[in-house]
Amino acid sequence: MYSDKVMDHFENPRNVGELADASGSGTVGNAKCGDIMKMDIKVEDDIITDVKFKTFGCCAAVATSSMATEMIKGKTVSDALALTNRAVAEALDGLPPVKMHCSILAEEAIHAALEDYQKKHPQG
Amino acid sequence: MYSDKVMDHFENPRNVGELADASGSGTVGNAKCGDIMKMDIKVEDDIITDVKFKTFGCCAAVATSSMATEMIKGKTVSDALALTNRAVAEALDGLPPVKMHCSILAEEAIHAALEDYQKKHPQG
Amino acid sequence: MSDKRIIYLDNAATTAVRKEVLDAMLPWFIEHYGNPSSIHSVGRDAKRAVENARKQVAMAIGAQPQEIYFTGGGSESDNWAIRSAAEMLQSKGKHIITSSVEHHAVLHTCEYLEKKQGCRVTYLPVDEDGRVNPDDVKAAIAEDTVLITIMAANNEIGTLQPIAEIGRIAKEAGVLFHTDAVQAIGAIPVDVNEWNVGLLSLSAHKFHGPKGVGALYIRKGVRMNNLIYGGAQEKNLRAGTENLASIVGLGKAIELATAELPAHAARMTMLRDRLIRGILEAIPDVRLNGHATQRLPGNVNVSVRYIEGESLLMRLDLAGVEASSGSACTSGSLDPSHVLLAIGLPHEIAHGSLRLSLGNGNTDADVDYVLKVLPGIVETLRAMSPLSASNACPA
Amino acid sequence: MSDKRIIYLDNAATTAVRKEVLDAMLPWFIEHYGNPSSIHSVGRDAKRAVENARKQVAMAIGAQPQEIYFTGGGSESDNWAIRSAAEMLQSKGKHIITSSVEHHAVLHTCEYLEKKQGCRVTYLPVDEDGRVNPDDVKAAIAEDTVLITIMAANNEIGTLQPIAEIGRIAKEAGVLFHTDAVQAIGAIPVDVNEWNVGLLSLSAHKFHGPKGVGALYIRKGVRMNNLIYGGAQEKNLRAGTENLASIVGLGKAIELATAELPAHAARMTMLRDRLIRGILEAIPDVRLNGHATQRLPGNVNVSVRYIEGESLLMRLDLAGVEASSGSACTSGSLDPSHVLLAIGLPHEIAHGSLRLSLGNGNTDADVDYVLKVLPGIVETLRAMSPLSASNACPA
Ligand SMILES: Cc1ncc(COP(=O)(O)O)c(C=O)c1O
Ligand SMILES: Cc1ncc(COP(=O)(O)O)c(C=O)c1O
Repeated sequence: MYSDKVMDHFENPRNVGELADASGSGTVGNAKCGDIMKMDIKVEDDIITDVKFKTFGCCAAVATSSMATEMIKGKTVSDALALTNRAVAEALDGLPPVKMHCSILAEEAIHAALEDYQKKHPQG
Repeated sequence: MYSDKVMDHFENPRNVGELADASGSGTVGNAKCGDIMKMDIKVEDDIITDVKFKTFGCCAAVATSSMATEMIKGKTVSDALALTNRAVAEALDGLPPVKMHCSILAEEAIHAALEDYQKKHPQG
Repeated sequence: MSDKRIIYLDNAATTAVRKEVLDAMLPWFIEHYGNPSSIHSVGRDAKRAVENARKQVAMAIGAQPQEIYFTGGGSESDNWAIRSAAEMLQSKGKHIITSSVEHHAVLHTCEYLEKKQGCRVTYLPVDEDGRVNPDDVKAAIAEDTVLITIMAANNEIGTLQPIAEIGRIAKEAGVLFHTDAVQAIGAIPVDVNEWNVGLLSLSAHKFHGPKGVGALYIRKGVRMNNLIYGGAQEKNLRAGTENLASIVGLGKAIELATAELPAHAARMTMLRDRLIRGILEAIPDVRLNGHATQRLPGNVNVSVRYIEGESLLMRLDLAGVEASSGSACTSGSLDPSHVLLAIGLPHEIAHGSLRLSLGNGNTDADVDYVLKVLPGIVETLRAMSPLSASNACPA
Repeated sequence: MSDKRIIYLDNAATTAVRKEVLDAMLPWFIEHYGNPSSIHSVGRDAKRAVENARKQVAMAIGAQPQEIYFTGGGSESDNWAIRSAAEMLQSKGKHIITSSVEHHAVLHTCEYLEKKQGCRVTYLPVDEDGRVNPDDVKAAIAEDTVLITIMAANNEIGTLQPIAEIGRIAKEAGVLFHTDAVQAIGAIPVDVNEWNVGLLSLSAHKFHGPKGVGALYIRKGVRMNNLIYGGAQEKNLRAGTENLASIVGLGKAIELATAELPAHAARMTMLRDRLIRGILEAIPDVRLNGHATQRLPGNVNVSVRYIEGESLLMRLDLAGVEASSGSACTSGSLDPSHVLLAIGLPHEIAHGSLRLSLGNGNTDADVDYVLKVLPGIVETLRAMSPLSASNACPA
């Protein structure tokens, strides 16, 4: 059902945790639907230098969170904003159709964190 | 499905054939329903001294014909008339419910032959 | 039971499971036994096995795997196809076209829809060989026709229907077409696209697979509702924990049957024709039922005048030959087969019919044996029959 | 696949076939394979095997053999029972009483009848332990009530229903009573007369029999129509060539399960209670779902706050423990189990539930192993969860 990549990111999720000194932070989803993702990002000179996540959700939710953090680390804010859920799913060698909503959640979490950053740093 | 007695009478039917000098003869059933029985009886001094049958029909029809001929041979006409389909079925250690109609046919065939005899020998 | 020789010639009723098929099934009872809907590894193993079988079935009939839905057998597939079509399309109409020689799984479902759901059903007649005339199908299509259901091959007399022609007519008219291919799989080439069918029923135990498992092919785009509601199995369309081992067996059996079809059919046809010729030559007053050439490779069906089917069967059984008759008298009905009546046989002749259906296990020696014992049995039974050429039917 | 230890704790989903059961089935694939409806000796052999299994099933539930009808599994039995009752009794009324914690095979059939056949369905609530109140059943009975269908034991949370009491109420009111006993067989004593049921569903694969075969008990006198029309099998009420080997397996499995019930249930209860106690002691913020004592001997169902069920399952799976969750997210629905919601759990807690269901194969060592690995897994998942005691539900 899940690709090896999904299972790898589920078993060994990258960048789990929180950032005490986050530049931006976003939480999306809700427990009612069974998925919550929280992303903390640290931005320095328009570059995402660190990112951490916490996820309440299924395998796919955990794996997409993990993959998404890897994909935006070191990227500019605008590059990170351009990351699509499809790209995350593809980087994981695909997701079962019923799990595609998890990748959308990851995209939304990144956007929420970046928007929070932009709100707090309007000049950025 | 069939008792050993039924199978024995089916495999080795008693009294198959016709009587050239029958005192009475009866045919019942019809090919449409899949069962025809013909009984020939020879009556001497009110005793059934010989009986033969021919049957077009299933195992149960053959076996009940055969058993019925055995049961009336040597009997008086009135004893033979008293033979019921139930008695024939019992003598065969029973018949499947859907096959009880075959035993009724045997009773009817005997009655038809005896009635034919009585018609031909009104003084008998 | 004695160890006398048994010659099984009732392969149209059911077949022995092949060794390769049972071998394929065995790991899925004790060693692997997961519920294919479970997401843990034991469940995923099972799921893979089910999906592999789905591919095998699809491949065999020229379909896509996602068009194959597993069921509990041919009867369920037939019931499901017909009831779903009637229910889903009722806003379009309530007219169904079928034939008078269908299996009871089709006929009795149609009768149910007629009696209880207000459907109108046309039962097309067949010719003396048991064939439906495609022109009759065309002529029967009305404004409100929602389904045509005609079997690919008849289970009693073996006659093949002109399915591709009927499929073309259905397609032109835009009417959903279902075929009961239960007897066709493994016997003749089956291709859902050449036949233009929307729905197709099959059942594993007719081609040396296990009993109690079948499939319904549902062409992409055909809207269905459930016959069995419940869990989300089979894309929500057929509830019930997947019949894992049996589904694996179905997959293997259809793969083998399809791979071996040309050689198998040729061998069956040869045995069949020897049997038919031998019987017709050795026994007077016998007729072949069904089409001489447009018939299942393994089907022999003859009517033996003046004797009754069950007696014939039981005598053959005592001689070690397992066959079947056209007389449904064990079911409590006194009527002979509706198929034999539909091809125009009078009752008394229909009652005396015999079906010998060949399968993988049969050989030339079996044919020889039948040809050796059958004439004597017929003679014995005729000697005790009140019917004869001079006194055929005292009805 | 690695040869790591696998601990199967998903016996409520399906069970491994027992060796004795498979051994009983094996002769009926290749050696004996007749169609039980055929009248020749090969068919009669098969028929005897089917009738023997019918006796075994009858014996196990206190019924008469002629009241047992074989089906393709629990879902088919449920669908058949409910649809037949609704159709046969529609002149009397169109009201059905059921509960909100039934299996989908019951619930979705009721929904179908509501939406498509104009039935009125009362879905009775349950208390926090998942029990139906018999008084509610009584109060719900109306003039036009034709069927009460309440399960004997819940498949998710294991709660046993007061079936005998409900049966008495149904009997007094003269309303037909069906129970889905799929989870009950082999786990608790089942007696159709003590329970006063008119119809009862069961499925072999839940008690170490094969998948794809079940039965419906139909009390003498209950009038039925078919779900599957066709041949005359099962006294004309369920068409389809009998699933010979599987029916034999069902018979053997239910015979064994019933004979061993007291000892088996005692052992399961002991393992279950150790597991429950161990989990509640070792892990904070965990609750037991279902009734503490009126529950299936093999059922453990807990909600683990702040983490989600599938992740928990998959981590357990990686550790070799095969379990199940109350989250139906693989089916594409985002809703957690209707049963957990019915007992009043909020969504976010329902999402984090875990079912461990014990079977024949489980031992004390399995319980020890789960108690060893589960706390660490929960800790890991909680460490990556944005939820916590202080931040429970940012809905
Ligand atoms: C309570 C209950 N009813 C019905 C079913 C359906 O049984 P089956 O999967 O055999 O169709 C199940 C199990 O899946 C069940 O647990
Ligand atoms: C033509 C045809 N259709 C349907 C069926 C029913 O299949 P099953 O017995 O698998 O339900 C059969 C055989 O019994 C058949 O020969």
